[in-house]
Amino acid sequence: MVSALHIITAALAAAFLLGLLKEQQRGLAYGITLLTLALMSWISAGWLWTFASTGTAAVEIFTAGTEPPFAINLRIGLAEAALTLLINLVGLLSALALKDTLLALGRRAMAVWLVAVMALSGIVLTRDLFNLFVFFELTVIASAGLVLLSEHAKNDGQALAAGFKYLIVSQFISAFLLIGIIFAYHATGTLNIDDMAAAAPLLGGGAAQAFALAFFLIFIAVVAELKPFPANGWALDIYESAHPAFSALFSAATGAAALFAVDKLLLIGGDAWLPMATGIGIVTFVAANLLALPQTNDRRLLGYSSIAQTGLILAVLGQRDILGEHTLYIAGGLLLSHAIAKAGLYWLSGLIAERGLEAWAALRGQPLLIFAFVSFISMLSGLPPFPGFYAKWELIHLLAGEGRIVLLGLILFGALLEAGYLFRWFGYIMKREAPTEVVDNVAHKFGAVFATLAALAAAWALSLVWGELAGLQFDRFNMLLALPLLFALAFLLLDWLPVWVKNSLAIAGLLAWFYLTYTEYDPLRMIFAVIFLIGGSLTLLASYHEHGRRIGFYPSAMLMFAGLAMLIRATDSFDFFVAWELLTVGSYFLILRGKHSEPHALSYILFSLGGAFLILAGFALATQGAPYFDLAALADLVQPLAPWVFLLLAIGFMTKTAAIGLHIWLPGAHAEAETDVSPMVSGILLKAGLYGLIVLLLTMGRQDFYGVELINAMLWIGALTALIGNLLAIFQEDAKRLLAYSSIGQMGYAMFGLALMNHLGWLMALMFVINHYVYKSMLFLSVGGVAKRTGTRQMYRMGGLITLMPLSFIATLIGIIAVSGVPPLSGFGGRWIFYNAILTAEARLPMILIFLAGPIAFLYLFRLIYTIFLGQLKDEFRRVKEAPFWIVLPQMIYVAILLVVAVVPGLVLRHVDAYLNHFFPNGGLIWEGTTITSQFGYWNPVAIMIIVGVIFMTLFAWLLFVNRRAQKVKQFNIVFSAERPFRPETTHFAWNFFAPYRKALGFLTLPLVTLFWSTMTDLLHTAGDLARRFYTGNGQTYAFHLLAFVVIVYLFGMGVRP
Amino acid sequence: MRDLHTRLQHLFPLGELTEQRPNLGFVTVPAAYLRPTLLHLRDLEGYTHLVLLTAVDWLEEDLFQLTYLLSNRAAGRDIGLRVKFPRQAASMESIHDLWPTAATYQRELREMFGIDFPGSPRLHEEFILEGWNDIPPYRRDFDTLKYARANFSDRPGRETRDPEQHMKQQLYPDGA
Amino acid sequence: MSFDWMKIPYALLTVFIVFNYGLLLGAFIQKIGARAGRRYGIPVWQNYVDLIKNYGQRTSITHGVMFYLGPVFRLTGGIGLLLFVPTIYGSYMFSNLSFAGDLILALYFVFFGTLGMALGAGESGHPHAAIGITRGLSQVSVAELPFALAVFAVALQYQTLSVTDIVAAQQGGVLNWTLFTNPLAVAAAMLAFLGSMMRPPFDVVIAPQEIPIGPPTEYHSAYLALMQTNRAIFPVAKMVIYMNLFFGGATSWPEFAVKVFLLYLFSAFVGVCFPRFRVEQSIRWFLIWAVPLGVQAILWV
Amino acid sequence: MEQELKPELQKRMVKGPDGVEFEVEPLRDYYCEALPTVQHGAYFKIVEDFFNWARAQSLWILGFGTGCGAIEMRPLMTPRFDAYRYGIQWRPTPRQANLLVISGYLSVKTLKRAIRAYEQMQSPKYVVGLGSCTINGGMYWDSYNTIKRLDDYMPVDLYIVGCMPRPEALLAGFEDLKKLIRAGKAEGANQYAEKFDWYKSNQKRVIHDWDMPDYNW
Repeated sequence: MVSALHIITAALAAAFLLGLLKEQQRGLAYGITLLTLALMSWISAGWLWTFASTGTAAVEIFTAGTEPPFAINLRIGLAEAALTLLINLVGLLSALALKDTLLALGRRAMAVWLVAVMALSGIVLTRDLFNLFVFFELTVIASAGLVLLSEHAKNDGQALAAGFKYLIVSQFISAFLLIGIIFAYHATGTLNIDDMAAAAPLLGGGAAQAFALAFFLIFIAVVAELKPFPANGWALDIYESAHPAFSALFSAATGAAALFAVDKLLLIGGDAWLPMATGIGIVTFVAANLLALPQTNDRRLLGYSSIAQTGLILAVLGQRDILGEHTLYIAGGLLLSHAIAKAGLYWLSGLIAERGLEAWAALRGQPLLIFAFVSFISMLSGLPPFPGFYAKWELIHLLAGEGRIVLLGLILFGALLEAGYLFRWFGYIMKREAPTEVVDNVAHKFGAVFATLAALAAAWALSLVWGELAGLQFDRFNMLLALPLLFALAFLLLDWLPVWVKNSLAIAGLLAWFYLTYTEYDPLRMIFAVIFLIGGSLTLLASYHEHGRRIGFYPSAMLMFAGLAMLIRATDSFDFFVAWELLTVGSYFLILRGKHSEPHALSYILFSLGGAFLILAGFALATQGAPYFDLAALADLVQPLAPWVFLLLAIGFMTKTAAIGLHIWLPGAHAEAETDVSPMVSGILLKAGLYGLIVLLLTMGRQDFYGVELINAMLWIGALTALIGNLLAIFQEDAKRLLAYSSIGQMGYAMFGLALMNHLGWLMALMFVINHYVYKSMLFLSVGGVAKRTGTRQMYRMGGLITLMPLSFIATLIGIIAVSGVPPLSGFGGRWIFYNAILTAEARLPMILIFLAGPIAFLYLFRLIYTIFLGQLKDEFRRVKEAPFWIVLPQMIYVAILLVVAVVPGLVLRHVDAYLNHFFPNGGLIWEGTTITSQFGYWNPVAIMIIVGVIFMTLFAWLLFVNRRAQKVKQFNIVFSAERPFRPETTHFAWNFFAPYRKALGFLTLPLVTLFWSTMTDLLHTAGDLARRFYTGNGQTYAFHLLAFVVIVYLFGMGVRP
Repeated sequence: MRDLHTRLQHLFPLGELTEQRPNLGFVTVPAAYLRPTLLHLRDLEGYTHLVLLTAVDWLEEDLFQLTYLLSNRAAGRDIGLRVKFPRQAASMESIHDLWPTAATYQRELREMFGIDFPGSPRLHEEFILEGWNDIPPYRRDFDTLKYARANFSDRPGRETRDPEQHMKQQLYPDGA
Repeated sequence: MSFDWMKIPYALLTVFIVFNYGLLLGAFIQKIGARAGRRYGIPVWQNYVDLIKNYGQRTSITHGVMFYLGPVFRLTGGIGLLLFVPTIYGSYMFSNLSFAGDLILALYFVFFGTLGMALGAGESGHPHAAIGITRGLSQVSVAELPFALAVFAVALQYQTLSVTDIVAAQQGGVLNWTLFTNPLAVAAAMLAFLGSMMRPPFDVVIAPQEIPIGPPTEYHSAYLALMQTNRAIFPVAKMVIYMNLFFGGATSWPEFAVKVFLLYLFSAFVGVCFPRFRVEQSIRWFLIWAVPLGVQAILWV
Repeated sequence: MEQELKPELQKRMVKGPDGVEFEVEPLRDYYCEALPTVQHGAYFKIVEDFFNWARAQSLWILGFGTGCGAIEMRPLMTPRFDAYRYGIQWRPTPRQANLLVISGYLSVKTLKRAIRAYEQMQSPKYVVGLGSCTINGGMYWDSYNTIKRLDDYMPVDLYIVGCMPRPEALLAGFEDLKKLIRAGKAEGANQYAEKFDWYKSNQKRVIHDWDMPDYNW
């Protein structure tokens, strides 16, 4: 085994060797540099392998062959090995990315580079305080040098200024460090970190005071290296101005090294210093993310994000007293994902010409790079399956276990902010105007591309590793290897195939999965399984109408379906949450595909992540420190915890069902999505939220929250959602928006039914689940088909399409009859059960809202079918054809399903009904023959169908007989008060259809909620903007910041100490 | 009335004032002075309301006469301005910018008398008649009887009497 | 309760009786309205003549399939509504086809005809039809609310949704009627009743003077005849529901005749006394006067 | 003399959402081009008589006042005359009316509307001319824009003389019309269909800007 010392020696030797070379032999010099870095990486890789495989203890290396304190000792353990490997690899890859610059600058620059990398490794390895100082000095000087050198790349003086500021500030830092070390040495008589750690507690009296001060100085100095808020202006200037490849090193490697140094120091200081670390860390995390919000310069934004991540990890280190042996896992996970993602993003930014965030739209032509970007930002936002996810999961659980709720909240809040600006950025990439210079000459920038892809590979490799680790830890299967997820990821590799192949594969996959698992589901889950899998494949039929490749559609869609499939099989909190995150992300990518969906997709992902974080917090609270728990165990929770958990989870799920107040993301997201995506996200995805609520209510049931019966609150929310959703729907001019709002209303009904907490209420909710899936998918498809043909979604611009698109018309007609609950179609069953259900409910007032909501549904439904298919046909649509076959086919299938469900609802319901008896023993239905009897009333669907059919047919025949000679006339043959219609546009009464209604009840539709949320985001942005004023760009100011920071921390930290 | 007339005469070359009633008079204005007079009356004399705008066809003098009847609501007075101009290529300055309602009158006059008001909005759209294809029907040289005979068939057996003679015979058959 | 073939002729008999009664009743009410205006009014058989006349029209036009089906939907709605509720309490003959469903079925089947009619009128392409429909839907959406609340209250009161049982619970003395046992619900329901009868002050839907005459603008000849037939049957069917829910139902045809007549008279009476509301006015009116009553009703049951 | 079509009736090229251009010819695409045909009554005479009796007993007048005579119609609805008791009532839409009362002089402009209204009524339909203006122009005998003989333009079943006829005269006239209908002599609609070209030529002779299909269904 090569001694770790050679990591340092190799670098030094090589640097020296470079000095001997001629100025001309740059190629050779560059080769040597790369070789050395490779060697260093290889060494640490070797150590890492040893430790990981054999798990041997850390190894001490004594430089001068004698023990400390007479000599310096290095130590290499698992952590050290991993970090050095990280540092050296980043160094190597950055060097690759820096190729042009380095070659231009010559061997000196390469030497400096080597020294920098070496110094960073040294910081990690050394166990000697003074040695630490030396390495820090080396790092500072080397970094400053590199910054100044990278001025060569772009002569705008920025880099010069940045480097200079850096020097100023780091002089302060080294001063603190040095003084601190001297005093510490004076107090303890040793420079070895471990000895000092041993000695420190023994000190007493004045010595202890002095040592405390000394340690404070050391600590603050090293912390200052982490660019804590607000003493970090200089760092941002570096991030912004230096060459991206260097920024990668600066962000990933330097950050990692300094963090590890802090970790070492905390050994000396002991637990007493942890709160300070936590405080600085969390403040930095939140503040930096807040500051990043209004950023428009990509590198500066990344800088803020790096600072934030470092802060988060610092906070984690500060929590080591409760994290215990998990610290390495958590901090490591966060650190590595941060380092890799940041390095990758910086290298990527090397490919982008301009510095605006929109400029990244240049990536659009490059699926691979896009994928890399997505992986990186998912990594940073801690989404599965990346290490950050596991880390966050465990961190939150442990914090919750210890009741550190505030910290937990702050972390989640900061994480939400970060996800906010990262995904907004992604939205820009996918949707904004691509700049003139598109990234196509990747060949030139080989280094950067290679580095990026390496980072990508590392990212996925790490997620595999962390999955395994998690597996070992909680003795469970590696989540990344779950079959559905693998299947979804497989589509990344198959994306070059034509659509119809991928579509068939996808459908086959869904059906196969259903076939594999259908035995596991109880009737309740079976409903959702059928909707998610069978229903999903039905909806996918519509995707056959697309041509070409449709890059990116299938991975996203299948990711969502994978999440759904895993959701219903999840039995414990971890699986459930993973599935939840997966389907959220997948659906986000799906929604983002829509033409104008950028802002809506963003608000969708933000609301969903916010909800997800609430769920995470809820689970964490519920587990009380255990890494995860069986969902059924929710039932065992007791006061005072239970209501909080219930609240968190309920709100979390309601973000998905778009309950009133959390609904503003839905209309845009569903309306702007592609034709075949809308039914997926509306008909299928919404059910995930309902499923969550069902699981929640099944286990936790009624909760009393400070005297408020939460179920009743939910009842009200459901009713209000139903009313407002329907009311808003009738004022929409955009057909798909109308349907989206109606979905909100329908979800309100379902929530209402669940919240009734009685047998029939649940039966109704489940019936709604089925019906809503069928008719909403159908309506979205038919409206989508019409929009496809007519090229507009504005209903008043259509009209009279019934003769041109008869099938779409039939689908819509059946659909609206079913939605409105008019007999004899299936919607009536839901209404009937609903009436029977409310008769046994305690709360009666919410019914008023529901009763009002019911008839209002008629208004928008009639508007939908009239303004599109009836009325006057317009000039330009006279030759419109029926919707494409593949869009019509599923609609016809749905029609068939609806009719069947209408005649024999027992087909599905009676099983569910029987199953519900486990939970609500009384109040079930009696199924005798074709009659369905409740304790209040009865209903015979078959009889109804027959009677209505017979009467209808008889009368129809009679009319045909007496009216056989009817003359078919055309659209303008109407009695127009003896005038002649002028143009169809002026004859088709469609725009602002319900004007009188607006006069009467319009006041209920004020966009208060939207106002509220927009105000929120505005406040955040303003806060960020104000804080940004803080960074004047003036070196002295920055120096002052640093001092002020030190003083403040001192007052806070030491002031409160005895 | 009189004093108004005298006041106006100082400003514009007006014709004689014919006083219908103490609070209603008519004066003749040269076409060139119509606009200033109207403006003066509207803005300084308080004649803010254009009551009507009509035309008279003086076939014998070969003139058209337009009558602009203005009203001073406050004072309860009306004054009519008469403008005369030749029938050939009859055209008059439009005053729709002074009184928007004038545009409608001018459309009617355009249709019924064929008087042109350049610049008046929607002047050439049909106003009352649909598809009229003869000289404007209110011109006195348009023979409505001839036109009616030509276009609308009579019902045979209808005889037309002179009302005066007819009533005489009815009431005083003995011719006393 | 279940089906047997004998029910079919009985049901037809009910339809026949109600149809004739409805035609005559309509004429009577019109006569009364005329008398209120010091007129003699139409002859009582006028509705028959009009009906025959319209069936006798020689020509007719059609705007399309839905236009053709509209009246069929409408009349199906009327007849279905009539047949889904028992007409005469305790009589097997006139329990009709109520085995098919309970009160809820009837309440939702009301919309069957409305919807079909709306679609048919919609396809005629006449703007007035669409305007009339928007007015009608807007108005009914709120007018139904107090009625729904009242029904909810009644169902809570008797703990059943079966019309027969509700009527049974009201037997034995006038004081057992819902009218006296739950006056608030009845009050709310009767106000809703006004809204659903298409008479002033809530007839802005078909306001002949402004949007001649709303949805049926384009309908004529046989279509119109079907709709007239429905005009005879549908109100009676609706009033049968009211009678059964609130006024103790009817145990014999004479009682039926009287009760329905009085109900109809009520709406006619209000109709001749009040002018017409605009849509938003009637919506506000229902929200302010009728809904609170309904709320009281469901709270105090 | 023929004038050119109104702009909204002229052929126009339209580009569909799929970018394909095509021609729209309003008179063909927006209006039914079929012409009226002679409608025979029921096969059995007795049935037809029965229908005729019913038609006679329910006269639905189109609420469309063309001249000063419109004033004379209103009193019929009032308590003093109360035409309703004779089975007479007013309908707001031609589709449902079967009696068109031309109440007084008919200017060419109104004639156009009257023709549309008449053609939109369903047969059998009846026309009653009210007052001397509809008979021979009356006091408008030399007017430049009122027609003088209504029956040149649409088949008139009955004239009610007078200028103006009083409501009583109207009632009497309607009673006579009923007799005609019952006798099966009121076949105006079929007459219109038979002599369609003649009627059309008359109409087009006075309506110079003919801007509608030949038959307004």
